[in-house]
Amino acid sequence: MRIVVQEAPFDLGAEAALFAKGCTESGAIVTFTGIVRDVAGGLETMEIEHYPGMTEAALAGIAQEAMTRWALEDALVIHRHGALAPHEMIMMVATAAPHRKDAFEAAEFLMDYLKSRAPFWKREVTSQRAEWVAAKDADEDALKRW
Amino acid sequence: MRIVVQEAPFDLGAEAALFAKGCTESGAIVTFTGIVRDVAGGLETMEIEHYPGMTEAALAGIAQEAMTRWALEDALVIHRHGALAPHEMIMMVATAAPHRKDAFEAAEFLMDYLKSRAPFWKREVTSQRAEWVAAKDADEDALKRW
Amino acid sequence: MDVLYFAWVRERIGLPRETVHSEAATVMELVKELRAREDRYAAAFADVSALRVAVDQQLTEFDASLDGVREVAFFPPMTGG
Amino acid sequence: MDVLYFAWVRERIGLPRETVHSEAATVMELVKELRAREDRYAAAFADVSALRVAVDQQLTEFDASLDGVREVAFFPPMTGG
Repeated sequence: MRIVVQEAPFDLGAEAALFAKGCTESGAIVTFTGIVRDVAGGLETMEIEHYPGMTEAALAGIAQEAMTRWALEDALVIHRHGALAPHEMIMMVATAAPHRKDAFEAAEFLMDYLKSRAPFWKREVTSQRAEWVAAKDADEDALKRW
Repeated sequence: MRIVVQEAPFDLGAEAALFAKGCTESGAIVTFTGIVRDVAGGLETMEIEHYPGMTEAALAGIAQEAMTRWALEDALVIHRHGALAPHEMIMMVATAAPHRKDAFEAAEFLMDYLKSRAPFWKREVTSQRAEWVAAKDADEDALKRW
Repeated sequence: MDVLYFAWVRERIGLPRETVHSEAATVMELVKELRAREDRYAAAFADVSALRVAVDQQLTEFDASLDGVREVAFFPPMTGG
Repeated sequence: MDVLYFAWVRERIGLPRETVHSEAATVMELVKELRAREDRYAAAFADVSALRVAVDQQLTEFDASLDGVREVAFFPPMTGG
């Protein structure tokens, strides 16, 4: 289980390959990658604030919970903070399991929890204004299925 | 949309990175990778037979259906055939969408259909015997949710 | 028309592909003709519920018409992924 | 104890962290003490249903005890991923 919180970009290809290489018992590997979208147009940077110390602990707790609930061989969480440009990768998770159902469900669980239970806050900065991204009811609701 | 059917190994890292690079409108990228497992012990090779011509058409049809049902920016399917050793990667799918729910669901849909509707047949070869892998009822049942 | 066999159907019949001259109107009629040929065909086609069929590279049912068809393939349930 | 603020809570109060001497027994009592300090605190803590709280880096509720606690953090609902 590897948890990485960093400002620097990460390399999806290298991380996915490294994760897969470490998994010798699995038949299924799922990765999810989150990318900065310029939804409204004019986005200059997506600033991501976090709570150093708690962030790592919260991510490790969520990943440990996933390892316990599903038959996973391994799990990976990488999440960036700081100022990101549109199209930059924000974060990724990866799960490895004997069967595809476990790998998919655990990856979705990680994403749902990470969205609403890990201490990150996004702020969208355009040339006109800077605005904190509001939490979505749908994201909170997504937790109910687990 | 890219469909690849090949005997040669593929590079998960390179494919994931290339796929992500081509997606400029997406906030979510999901990949699934299937790996040869030695479940019973003693597996020497996993032979994968396919139906040249129909295979490519079936995979393209399944990927097109995913593009139609979900708001995907792109989809990728790579599937190998021939003789594979344990721990080799058999196949991968990737999906890119504005939102994570679409990317996850479409990737699971691709996998469920690809398991039971693309003309591939697996044979497990040990030093003792060679046996065709039986289709699982669970895989056929998995199609019902879509 | 060309008739193709895959996986254990191919092994049981002993060849991957053959040209068949048939007046069969449906897949099931073709199956009955093939069964009548030799024991190995009878064995391969003994239980069609264990088989799948593609007509001109499209999955279909055993009651499908063979009108104008160039290629029929028989095989067990698929196990990709 | 250390009190931390993140995102718009930090902006509204105007600082990321401060040391607070308080006898408050629960998070909610601490919130009431902070609200009474200045308008910017009153504004930040006007509606606690819009806030989340972590005590010693664990998410918790506003009725949580502050007994032996070293660090309390206030922030809006999280928006990671």
